[in-house]
Amino acid sequence: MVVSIEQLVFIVGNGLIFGSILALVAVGLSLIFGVLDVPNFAQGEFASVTGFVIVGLVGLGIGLVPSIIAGIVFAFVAGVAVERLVISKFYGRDEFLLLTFFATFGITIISENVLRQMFGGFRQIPGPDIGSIVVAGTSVNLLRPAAGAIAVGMLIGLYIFTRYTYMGLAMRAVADDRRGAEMIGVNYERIYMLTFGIGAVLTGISGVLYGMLFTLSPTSGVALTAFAFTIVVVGGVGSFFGTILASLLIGLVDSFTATMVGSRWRFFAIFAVLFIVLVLRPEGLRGGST
Amino acid sequence: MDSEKHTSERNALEANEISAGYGEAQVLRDLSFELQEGEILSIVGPNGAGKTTLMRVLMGLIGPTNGSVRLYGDQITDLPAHERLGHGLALVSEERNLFREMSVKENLVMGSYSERGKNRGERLERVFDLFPRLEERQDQHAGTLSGGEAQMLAIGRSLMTDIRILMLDEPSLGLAPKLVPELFDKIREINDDGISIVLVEQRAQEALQLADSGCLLENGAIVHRGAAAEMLDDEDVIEKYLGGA
Amino acid sequence: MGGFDDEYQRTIGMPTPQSGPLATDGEAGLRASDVAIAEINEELDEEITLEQQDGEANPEIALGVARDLNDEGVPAITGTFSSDVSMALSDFAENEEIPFMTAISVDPEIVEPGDDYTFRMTGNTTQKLRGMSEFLEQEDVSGIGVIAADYAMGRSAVEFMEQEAGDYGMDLVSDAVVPMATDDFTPELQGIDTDEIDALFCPFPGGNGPTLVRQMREQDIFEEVDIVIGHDSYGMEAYRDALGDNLVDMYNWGVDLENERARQASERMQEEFGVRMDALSLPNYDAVHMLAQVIDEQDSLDPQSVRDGLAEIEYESASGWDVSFDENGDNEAFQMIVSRWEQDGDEMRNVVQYTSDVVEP
Amino acid sequence: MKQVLTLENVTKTFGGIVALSEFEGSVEEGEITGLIGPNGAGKTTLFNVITGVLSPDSGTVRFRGEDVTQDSPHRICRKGIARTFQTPKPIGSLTVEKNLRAAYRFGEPDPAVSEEERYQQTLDLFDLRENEDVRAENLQLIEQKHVDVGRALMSDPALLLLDEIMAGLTPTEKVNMCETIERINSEFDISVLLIEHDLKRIRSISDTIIAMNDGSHLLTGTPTEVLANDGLREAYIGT
Amino acid sequence: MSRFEMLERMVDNRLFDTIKAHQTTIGAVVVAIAVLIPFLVPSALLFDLTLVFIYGMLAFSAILPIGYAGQLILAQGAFFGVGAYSFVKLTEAGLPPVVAILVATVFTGVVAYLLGKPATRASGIYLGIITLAFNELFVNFLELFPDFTGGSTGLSAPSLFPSVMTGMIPGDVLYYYLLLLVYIGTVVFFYRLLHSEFGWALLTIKEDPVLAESIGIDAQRYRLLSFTSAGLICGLAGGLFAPFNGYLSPPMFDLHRTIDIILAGVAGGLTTPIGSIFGGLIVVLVPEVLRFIAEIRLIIYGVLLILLLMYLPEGIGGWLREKWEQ
Ligand SMILES: Nc1ncnc2c1ncn2[C@@H]1O[C@H](COP(=O)(O)OP(=O)(O)OP(=O)(O)O)[C@@H](O)[C@H]1O
Ligand SMILES: Nc1ncnc2c1ncn2[C@@H]1O[C@H](COP(=O)(O)OP(=O)(O)OP(=O)(O)O)[C@@H](O)[C@H]1O
Ligand SMILES: [Mg+2]
Ligand SMILES: [Mg+2]
Repeated sequence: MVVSIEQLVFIVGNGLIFGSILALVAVGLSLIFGVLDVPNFAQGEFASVTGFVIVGLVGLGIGLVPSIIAGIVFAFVAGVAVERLVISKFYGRDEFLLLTFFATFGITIISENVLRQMFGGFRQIPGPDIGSIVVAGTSVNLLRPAAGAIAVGMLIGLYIFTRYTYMGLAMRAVADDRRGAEMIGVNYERIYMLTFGIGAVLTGISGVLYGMLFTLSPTSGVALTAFAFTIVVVGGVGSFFGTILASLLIGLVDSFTATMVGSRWRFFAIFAVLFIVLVLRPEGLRGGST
Repeated sequence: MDSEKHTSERNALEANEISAGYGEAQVLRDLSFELQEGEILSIVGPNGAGKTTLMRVLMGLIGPTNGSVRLYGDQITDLPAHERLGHGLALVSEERNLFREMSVKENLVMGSYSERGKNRGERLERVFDLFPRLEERQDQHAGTLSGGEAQMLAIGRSLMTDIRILMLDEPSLGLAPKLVPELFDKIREINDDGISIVLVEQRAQEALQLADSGCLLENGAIVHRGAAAEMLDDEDVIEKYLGGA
Repeated sequence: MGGFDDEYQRTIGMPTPQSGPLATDGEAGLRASDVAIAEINEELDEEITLEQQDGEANPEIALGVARDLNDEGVPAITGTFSSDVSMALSDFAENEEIPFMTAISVDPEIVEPGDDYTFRMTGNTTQKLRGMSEFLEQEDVSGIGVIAADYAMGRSAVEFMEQEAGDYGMDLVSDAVVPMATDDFTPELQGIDTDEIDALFCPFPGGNGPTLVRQMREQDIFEEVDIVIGHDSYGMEAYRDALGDNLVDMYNWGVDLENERARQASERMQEEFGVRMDALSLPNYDAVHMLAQVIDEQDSLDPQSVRDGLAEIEYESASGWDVSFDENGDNEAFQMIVSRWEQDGDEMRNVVQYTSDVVEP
Repeated sequence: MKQVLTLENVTKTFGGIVALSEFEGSVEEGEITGLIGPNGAGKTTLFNVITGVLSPDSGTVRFRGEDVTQDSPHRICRKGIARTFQTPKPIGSLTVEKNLRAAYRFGEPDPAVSEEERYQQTLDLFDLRENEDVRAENLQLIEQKHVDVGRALMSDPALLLLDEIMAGLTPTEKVNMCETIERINSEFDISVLLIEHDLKRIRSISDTIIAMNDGSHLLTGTPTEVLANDGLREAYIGT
Repeated sequence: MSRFEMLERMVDNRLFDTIKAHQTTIGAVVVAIAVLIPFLVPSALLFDLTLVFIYGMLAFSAILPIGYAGQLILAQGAFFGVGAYSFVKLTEAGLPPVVAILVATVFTGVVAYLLGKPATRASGIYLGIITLAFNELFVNFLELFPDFTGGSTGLSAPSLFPSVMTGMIPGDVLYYYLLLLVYIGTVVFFYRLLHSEFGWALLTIKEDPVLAESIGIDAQRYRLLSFTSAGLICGLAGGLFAPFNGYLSPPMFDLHRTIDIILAGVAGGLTTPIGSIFGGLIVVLVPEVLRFIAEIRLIIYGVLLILLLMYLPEGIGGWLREKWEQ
């Protein structure tokens, strides 16, 4: 298999952009899993729901920017609602991991089918036309690199937030020991809500980008969740940079396979990578370190 | 406040007819308790008497099934733990409740969360002074500390913020012999700054020597309450809890 | 084994997706069958009813529904569904000895040699591909590319072109099979050499087909390739947006929506349900018509006699081709219809361009 | 006298932290040996190395002369080293009875003593008869500690490792625990290595004391010798 | 306690007292019903009830590893599929169906063993995702090699019973009795296994692997054993399911199936082997009952799933056991 320069540029570019969008989903998932121990199977739903809300609002004649803002606010509210109405009922229970995995799976079923009822099938967010450039022979919609840049920006912001602000530290503290956090004055319920909200917003933003570049469908959420779980696990749970690294790796593997081997092999390649990494390193690429 | 003997008549913390337990099992039965402002109160009692449970109720980590808790006269029975800290009440718990995945330093920094880091540097220094070991290990994950080191960190973390009442549940547990008198000295020092202290200890004798008053908990009820010195002389107490001394 | 209840009903059973991923397609099929049955009942003394249950595009669920219907004593089963469901229902039909007709499933395996109870009123993959290739030959296409979804028709298309393109004077220049859920086709599209390709063939059922079309538009494929041809799902509403005003040389295959019967049925459906017939729903309309006709004509509701009636039927469909079944149950009178997208004022229409010779299975 | 356990040159580091540094020491057969040292000296780490939970960077662990350094924890248990943990670890979801019996069945006890016999002895020794059918998670601290030691006893070890088994007990309870340990040592003929910070207790119970500091061996001797040592007083006991 | 709760408790207690008082009678009635059912219900329902037994068996592939050993395995659907597909492939190769079931079971066990060997070194969510990936890879594999597996169109499976037999007794009745017996066998087997020290070992490992090791349990070996057993039971269920259902296709073995299987375990009670039948009943019958509300059916299903998890944490089996012990 010979890869030409043009192809290489294409593969890397596409891979990095897709990877950064995935990173937003994965970081949201990782944040929620890290702080609440919830393996949120509904994570990707925050992307599809946000996307469809925007599709719906734009369809009603509301401008793109206000729709996006409304969509993101909706994501936050949805995140908090999921935490309050569902997850909070499981705190302190045996088999928390399993129960919340299933409960969030239930949320996925609900969200998927509500979207199907409301929107039918496949929809796209009409992105702003910011032109395109020709790179290595193919024309590239400028929206693509812009989406990648937005994703990266959000991630850096989140990193600073969790490392250097008391609120961010408190999230990590609650994750480690809820009682301990309570005793030093952390309102853990608020942290839980906030974490879910922020996790949902990050993923919601990925939904906006995804909906502009690709196509939203009621099942996009599940697909993103599958990617995100893979990433979080390959990167090592709780490892911020591991997650980013894994996102880009998965993005590149995906792009390479789609271009050079065929789209049918995408999932196969990605799960094979996951498989190999975990067999070699059961704790993920950067397991153990933060 | 009187600098000589700062115990005043005012109750810093007060519990009335508290009942509490876990699920079906009742641990505390109609227990009443008061801590006078400025005093060191030592609680002793056999294993499983309910000392830790009492600390949890006072801190708000578990709710009582009955009774009420007052802090400086204010009703706080339904106040969640994190808000109690804001009112000056702190606990070093038996389980320590450290942030295992965070470094020693980050644990201490989190100790000042409620004040968002006010006087952080100064306080860090104070903790490192008391436990030089923690300074050596400030970048180590708290989860990998040895038993004694973890205990030091738990105590240190509670000293990172301004409080009025400090409750310590077996703070000497797992500490090397050399550190115990140092710890007790420190407790005395903290108390000298006007902070009221509840001290739960298995080292009953040392604890009572340090304390102003004592309290004997048995089977979920307080069976004896009095001046510490008095209790040290009490034959009954000696026989039961001070190992025949 | 017969049903639990030995009374047979004057009812056609339809396990059709009303929820799940194919709900939209399923619903269109249900409306078409409602239109058909209403039309029929206007002329009958004794009503024939439809029993429509949700089969979710999931073979297991659809089988459960089929079992229920069989227990209730329906003498025949039809519906709109994907090939895997048809496959499962065909096995069921053969085992339980109840006639089953698929309106749109194309996988050759569904109708196996020796099948007695399975009928297919449309063509199978080979029939359709042969018919389409005739059209391409007539258009003097020499280089062809295929971007296919990963399902029976998609895979057969690539296989067929690999083996038989030469027979129609064509050369297979590039091919790609992508999963149905793909929503980024740029890797496939950037690999297409538009200089060598005169026609691009995109067998892509519903789903993300519109995304493919949109991304082809963004890459200016329509301007550089003479003929872009999709399969019958391209007649659906969802494609209209994706096609936009860039309609140059866009063809799709499927049904003839312009003939008198199709028009009438379509108008009726528009009146009652606010949507038009398309290439997926019209065959279902025909299937219900055929079954009702047989049920009415036979003097018994016994599945066996319905089967015998179907085996003998000669039917002129609204979809545009004739129907008569060979001994396995395939339609030996199938003809391929290729239409072209045309702008007609504000509307977009499918205009028939070509009808192939009869293609035998 | 024979050495039941010998540690040669054992080193264990975690990243940059040296927890054990060329540690040397041994436990004599039939004795109760105390292990003391300041917090973080490496006592628990040493237990983990002996039982195979951690593998040392270098050095050798010999049990009755056999090199067991690379053996996995369950093999070491079956060879005859049983242990307790610094915080009690009962099998919470099992009853006391199952906790105890499990150890017999998964260990490699001397078949001369039947499970039933061993079980009855253990119940008596730790006064657990009333709690036989209680799920272990519902026990009080002292009872959990009893289950822990009892369980170790059920696997019929030659060497028993106890990590701060008396921490958190009242003085009276400590005295009782000491008596029990002595009975285990004499009646069951089990050597004991025990970590303890209570000097009074360790002095009275140990035949020999090993003192360590900063991961290395400091000195070994009779309780009186060791506890009088200036270096140790400075690092550990204070004035 | 609210008045409602008091009332509920009274009813509960009376009910259970009555049940206890007439234990043997009730037992006999249950057995009689189980035996007579094929002659009482329509064939579609009989099919579903037979499926209940299959899910009852499958529930053990959640009970054993998840409930007892604390291993989050999410590959049950794939194991089930390996069993089912290998049954078809083996009969195509000429093996008699009964032998094919046994070979398919063993083969699935071997697959599980080979996967478990590396995978069981991981735990928690890591193990969950590795096995989930395996599940996806399996489904992908089925779709990627249509010539061998029938691809997305699927495969037909031959019947287990020769036509001489089905000529005398209808096939669906035969399947019902066969699976009833196999299910009872499974329950008895696992009940005994889990109440032996094997079960204790798994529970100990779930709580604390270091503790388990320290009392002589070879944690790695038991983890692998539990993993492999999950594979074996799924393989057996798959081998029986293929001829019973008559048709196989990839989506039948995807994550949704896995979730359904685990749900059968959870709904029945992850630590109560006898609960498995209730798990099977819920997983099979609830969707069936909801079918009449077509469009919103799946939405309701999702809501019910969440409510079940919220209010029946120990599953039906656990709930019954609790009442029983009161
Ligand atoms: N989290 C819990 N869940 C259930 N029961 C508990 C819990 N914590 C303590 N108990 C039980 O409550 C009773 C009182 O325990 P508590 O810890 O309050 O006693 P204590 O006086 O602090 O004893 P110790 O000296 O051992 O610390 C004991 O019987 C104990 O087993
Ligand atoms: N995983 C680890 N990573 C880094 N350092 C560790 C790790 N485990 C232990 N340590 C360090 O190694 C040293 C020895 O620890 P160990 O638990 O053996 O001490 P100990 O002698 O048992 O102390 P204590 O009396 O306080 O229980 C401690 O300083 C501890 O912080
Ligand atoms: Mg306590
Ligand atoms: Mg230690």
